[in-house]
Amino acid sequence: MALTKKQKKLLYINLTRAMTLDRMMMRIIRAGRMTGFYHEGGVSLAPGVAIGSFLRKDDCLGPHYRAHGIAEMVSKGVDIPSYLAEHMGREDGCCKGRSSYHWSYPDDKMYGAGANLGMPYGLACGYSFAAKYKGTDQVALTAFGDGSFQEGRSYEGLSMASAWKLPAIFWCNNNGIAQHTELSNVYPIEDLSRVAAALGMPTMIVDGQDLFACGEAALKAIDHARKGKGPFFVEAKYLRAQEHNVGGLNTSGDVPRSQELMEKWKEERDPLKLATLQLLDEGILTQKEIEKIQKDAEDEADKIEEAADQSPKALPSIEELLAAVYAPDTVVENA
Amino acid sequence: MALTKKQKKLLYINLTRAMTLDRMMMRIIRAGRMTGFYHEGGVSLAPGVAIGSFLRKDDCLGPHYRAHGIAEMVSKGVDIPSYLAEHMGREDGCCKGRSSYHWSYPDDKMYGAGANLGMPYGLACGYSFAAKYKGTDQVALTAFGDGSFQEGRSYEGLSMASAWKLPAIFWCNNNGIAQHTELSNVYPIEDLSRVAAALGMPTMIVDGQDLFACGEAALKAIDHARKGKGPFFVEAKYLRAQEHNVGGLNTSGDVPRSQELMEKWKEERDPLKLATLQLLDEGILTQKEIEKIQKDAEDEADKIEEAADQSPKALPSIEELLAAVYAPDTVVENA
Amino acid sequence: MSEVRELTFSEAINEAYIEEMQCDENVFLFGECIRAGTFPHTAGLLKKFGEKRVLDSPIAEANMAGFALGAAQEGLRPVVDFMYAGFSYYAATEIFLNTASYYHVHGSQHPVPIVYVGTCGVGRRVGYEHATPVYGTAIHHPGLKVCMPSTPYDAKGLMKAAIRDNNPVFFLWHTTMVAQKGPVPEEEYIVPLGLADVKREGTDVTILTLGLQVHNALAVAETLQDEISVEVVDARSVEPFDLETLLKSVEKTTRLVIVDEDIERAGFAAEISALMMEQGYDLLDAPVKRVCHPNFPSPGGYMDAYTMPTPERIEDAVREVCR
Amino acid sequence: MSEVRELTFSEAINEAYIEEMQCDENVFLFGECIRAGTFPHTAGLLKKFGEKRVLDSPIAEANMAGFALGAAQEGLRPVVDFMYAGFSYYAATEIFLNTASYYHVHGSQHPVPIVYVGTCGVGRRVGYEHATPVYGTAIHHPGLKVCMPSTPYDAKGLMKAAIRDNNPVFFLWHTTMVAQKGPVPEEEYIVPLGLADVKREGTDVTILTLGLQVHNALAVAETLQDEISVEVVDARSVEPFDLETLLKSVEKTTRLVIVDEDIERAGFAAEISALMMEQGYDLLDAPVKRVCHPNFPSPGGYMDAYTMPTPERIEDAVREVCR
Ligand SMILES: Cc1ncc(C[n+]2csc(CCOP(=O)(O)OP(=O)(O)O)c2C)c(N)n1
Ligand SMILES: Cc1ncc(C[n+]2csc(CCOP(=O)(O)OP(=O)(O)O)c2C)c(N)n1
Ligand SMILES: [Mg+2]
Ligand SMILES: [Mg+2]
Repeated sequence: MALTKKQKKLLYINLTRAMTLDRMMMRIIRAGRMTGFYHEGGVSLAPGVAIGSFLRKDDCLGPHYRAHGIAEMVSKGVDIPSYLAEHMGREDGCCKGRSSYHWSYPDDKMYGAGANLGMPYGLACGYSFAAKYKGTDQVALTAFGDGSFQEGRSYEGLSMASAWKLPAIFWCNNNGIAQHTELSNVYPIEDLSRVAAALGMPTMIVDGQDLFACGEAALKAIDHARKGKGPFFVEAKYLRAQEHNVGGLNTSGDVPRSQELMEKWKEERDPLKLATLQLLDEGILTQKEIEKIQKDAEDEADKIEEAADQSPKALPSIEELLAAVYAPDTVVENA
Repeated sequence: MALTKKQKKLLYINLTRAMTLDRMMMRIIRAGRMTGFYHEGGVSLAPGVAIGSFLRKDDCLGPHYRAHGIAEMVSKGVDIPSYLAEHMGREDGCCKGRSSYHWSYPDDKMYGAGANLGMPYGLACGYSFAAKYKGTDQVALTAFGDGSFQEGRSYEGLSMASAWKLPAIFWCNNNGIAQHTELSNVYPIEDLSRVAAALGMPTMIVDGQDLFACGEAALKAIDHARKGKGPFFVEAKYLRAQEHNVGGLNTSGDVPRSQELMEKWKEERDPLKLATLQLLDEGILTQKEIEKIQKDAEDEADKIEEAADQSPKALPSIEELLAAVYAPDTVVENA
Repeated sequence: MSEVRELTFSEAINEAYIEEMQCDENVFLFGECIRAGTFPHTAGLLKKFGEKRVLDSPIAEANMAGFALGAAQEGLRPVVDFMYAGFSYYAATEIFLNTASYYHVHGSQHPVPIVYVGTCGVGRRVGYEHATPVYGTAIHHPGLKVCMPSTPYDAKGLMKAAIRDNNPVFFLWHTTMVAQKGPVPEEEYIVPLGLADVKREGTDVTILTLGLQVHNALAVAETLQDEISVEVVDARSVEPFDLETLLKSVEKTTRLVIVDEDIERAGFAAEISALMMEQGYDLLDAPVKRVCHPNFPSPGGYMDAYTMPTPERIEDAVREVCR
Repeated sequence: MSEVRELTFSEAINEAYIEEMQCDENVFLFGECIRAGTFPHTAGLLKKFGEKRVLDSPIAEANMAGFALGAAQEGLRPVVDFMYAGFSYYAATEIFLNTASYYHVHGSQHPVPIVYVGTCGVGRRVGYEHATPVYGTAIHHPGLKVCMPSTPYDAKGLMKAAIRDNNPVFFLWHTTMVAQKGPVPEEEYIVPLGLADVKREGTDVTILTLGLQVHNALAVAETLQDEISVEVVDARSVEPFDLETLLKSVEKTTRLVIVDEDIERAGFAAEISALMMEQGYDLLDAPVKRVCHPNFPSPGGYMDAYTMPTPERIEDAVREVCR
């Protein structure tokens, strides 16, 4: 599905915002002002932007953990100050600062992050089943990496979604590495989408550094699922051009990919650089407009940081925490 | 790989024995003389016989749970009286009568049964890895059903075996049903071997009611793995022509497959009947020889029953059981 | 007044399903072989509610639990049947960590109503995988509610409460009691989670127990009636646990035996004993005693007759604390 | 005599690996990202022992544990590293049920030597998935041994014992202590599983604890030294548990506080409290008190500073039992 100019512009703005916010997150964690950890997005954010930009607000979305969903969220229109505040352990965090990095936005149909790789598949089946059960045309999208895909839960979720023709989109961000383990060391094939295809699902491979290719893939997958044709699998080949995470304990310095290679990737395969060239070339944006977009994004980030920073640290008492374990019998949803 | 006459005869004798012993097991559980449950083999035993007959004694083998491994065991030459005694909760059982149906024969490289579907895959990886680690040419074979294959553990095990080119054979007994759930209700494809193929494994589909076809497949798979070419996947399409199990609690009578259909299968697709016709036709066995084989098998079953029956009930005290939880520091293996 | 009718556990649960499914469209059943029915509690429901609301799950427990969490987040109220409760261990992360924690960790804002169902218990001689009663492990993971009925009456009432509850609830029932009968009134009722039930009053010693073991405790109480007056408290709900009722009972009897079919070490009985230490020390005239599954994996076989708490072992314990 | 050198926990474990791998060819390391090393305890081992014996596992914990069981049945001695111990919950069936039970259920004939390794503990502010210390759940499943060191010395000695043990052993270490230093002698030694260690002698009250909390307990003992004489017993091994050493200590002090970083309900502390009720009732001059992670999922964030047992909470408990 070819993108309109407007769609390209939207993607471009969202990628600029996402990458700016990712840098903001990095600044904050490096300054020791985040309570948990953060997994840098870097040049890996094109898929998340594509997904977030084209889903409807009422479509369920489980982002890939990398960059903690920032690309998906900012593109879907989620409130970012409360997301940052959550990471900073503040009372105005979306989970009252009580979750570390476990943000959640039920109203935006993004029900939260968790640490366990392999969780997203069952959840996506649940979301898409619920849509079918209620008779709506909502779709559910879940994104995950090649490391996560090694968990048998991937196969279980794909099997169910395919068997029951659920409106689920499985979006695989395949960079061939999981933390410090190369995919080729522990997994037999390069294209993970082969598994989905074997399970009877339409699949597509896309360049995850190409923002507009990702956008087209997202549109196609969403359209397929929305029309009731069942699940769809997209495999985005993307790059991680930095360490696994910040705030982790990797002290060995024994990285499986060289610093030079990663620098080269940042130079040559940065999705924003590539998109900038293309949009200038196609005459969709001028250099001036681009600078404005960048400037706006930076202002946005500053405002977000400022807002989050004003919120007090979340320090609920043990008694308060003990009283908050169970939902009361009658609950006002998303109160 | 075409079978020799001798091999055909061996398979035929072993199938006769296996089906006779399966009937013995059914007699005993129906008489209330077994302590746990039993899952009838019926007309489903050709794959197990093929596997057991052609593996070496030092090849690891994890049989499919149906018929509790009887076909594999009798064909591999395991001591059956202690197997029956185990099922009957007797002291002479292979696990001292302390395991219910969890038989095990470490000396025969059959390390035991367990109830959890999905366990065999990781185990097979462990066995075949150990062979490689030690530098032997042993292979490991694990058999399982389509129900078991729905567990994500199947995908995890297949992935590892294929990535690491382990000498593992995955033998799938696909009857399209798991307990009372039709495969087509919950799973997207009919041929499970497609998943293995997607993961880069050579695969083969075989008629699980055809004893000799199963034998040929077993030879081919074992040869492949033994030669260090990596794992192999066999899918035997086989039939379950009876209830899921005896001693279970299915009181609903609400079976998904009709009694008539199952009777028809027993009539037309019994692997022993089919093999008999073929061997008579090929002149490999005479009617008289066949009767002798049948008679010997029945004598064998009677002797086994008698032997098991003479063993006292296993009634170790709680103190004895408490003292048996941990292996001592220096253990005489398989003492 | 007409006599109260008798139903089996299965029939009682079946009725709870029907009533709750009729009054809330979002309730649906999803489980391993529930259509044709490994256990009879789901008999007839496919016909009554159709394929949409009565679904056989794939044999993939981890996905079952992940699916249920997703469906609940989206507003449905899944009842997830694991056939045997022990099979849910494949979903330990999903159930004990992620679902149990979901509400609390995410700021106590979005409830996830789910019922997990599974049979368990020693007695069918098939060993630990089918016997493991799960509740000891479950209560070590805050956020789950857990209950286990001893009668068809409680089974129906607790199941209705579980389905209406806004939290994940693990509903356990005993494999050997599936077809056991007991009185169940026609009128609608609920047995709230978190309320213990004094199944027999007594003055000398309290037995706290649940599930099948309530009947062993009652049998012992009967046997001993001319010697020792035994009060039998049925916990019914393991979490939330009704400590108040227990303390009130022990205040009267000053002695406590906990009968728990689960593995002894770090289980439910250990927790109650520790709670008595902390909150009931001054009430006690003798140390609390546990009668549990001894600390080895349930082997099955003929050993089932004596590895679970037996009337004999319970009686010994009662006599010991009354010495 | 020269001074004893100081090693970090990671270095101590690394040495244990090297020594045991050198003396037994069947020992091999298999784990999540151990080659490049998420934690430094495996640094240099790939180079030293080669690809055959130091393997990065696929990210598939259930298969990791099934694989380890198979390899152990075939005579190898796998050391399986889950990175964070809580990730092992994906293999709950494999570890807590099937591997734990294997030896016993199959007639106690064929041992399965496996070491599971994982970090855990509150303090890095990342919440329950990474914090869950697993041991409370593990000991509820007989057949596993479980240990957790409080010093690099114990870490090395326990790891060597674990690798040599013929049973599955869960070796836990605390995420916040990975780089903490302590004396480790050059000479070879073992710290046997099942032996507690009195880390400080005292006469008024016993604190039983393990891992990181040993240091909090010692700090409290120091603070209170002029008021209350505190004995600190480091369990080291959670199962088998050295009840004898504990009873001997409580015989002297007559008071006991259990400090346990795991969730309070039905955990290790509950078990020890119940054992004291049953076997140490007459030794006690006050009820045993538990100081644990309160009964909610570990949220992370700034709350890490006070949801785990703190010196303040431990001190309060000590004062309370000494009142
Ligand atoms: C169940 C589980 N196992 C292991 C981990 C540790 N872990 C965190 S991120 C990660 C790598 C994930 O790689 P991938 O899914 O490919 O994402 P990428 O970072 O490459 O985008 C691992 C192994 C975890 N979080 N959960
Ligand atoms: C983990 C787990 N889940 C569920 C079950 C219950 N169960 C026992 S046998 C069975 C059906 C297995 O079907 P399949 O593997 O196809 O074997 P078949 O009987 O058809 O040969 C089921 C669901 C189990 N034993 N273990
Ligand atoms: Mg990756
Ligand atoms: Mg089947």
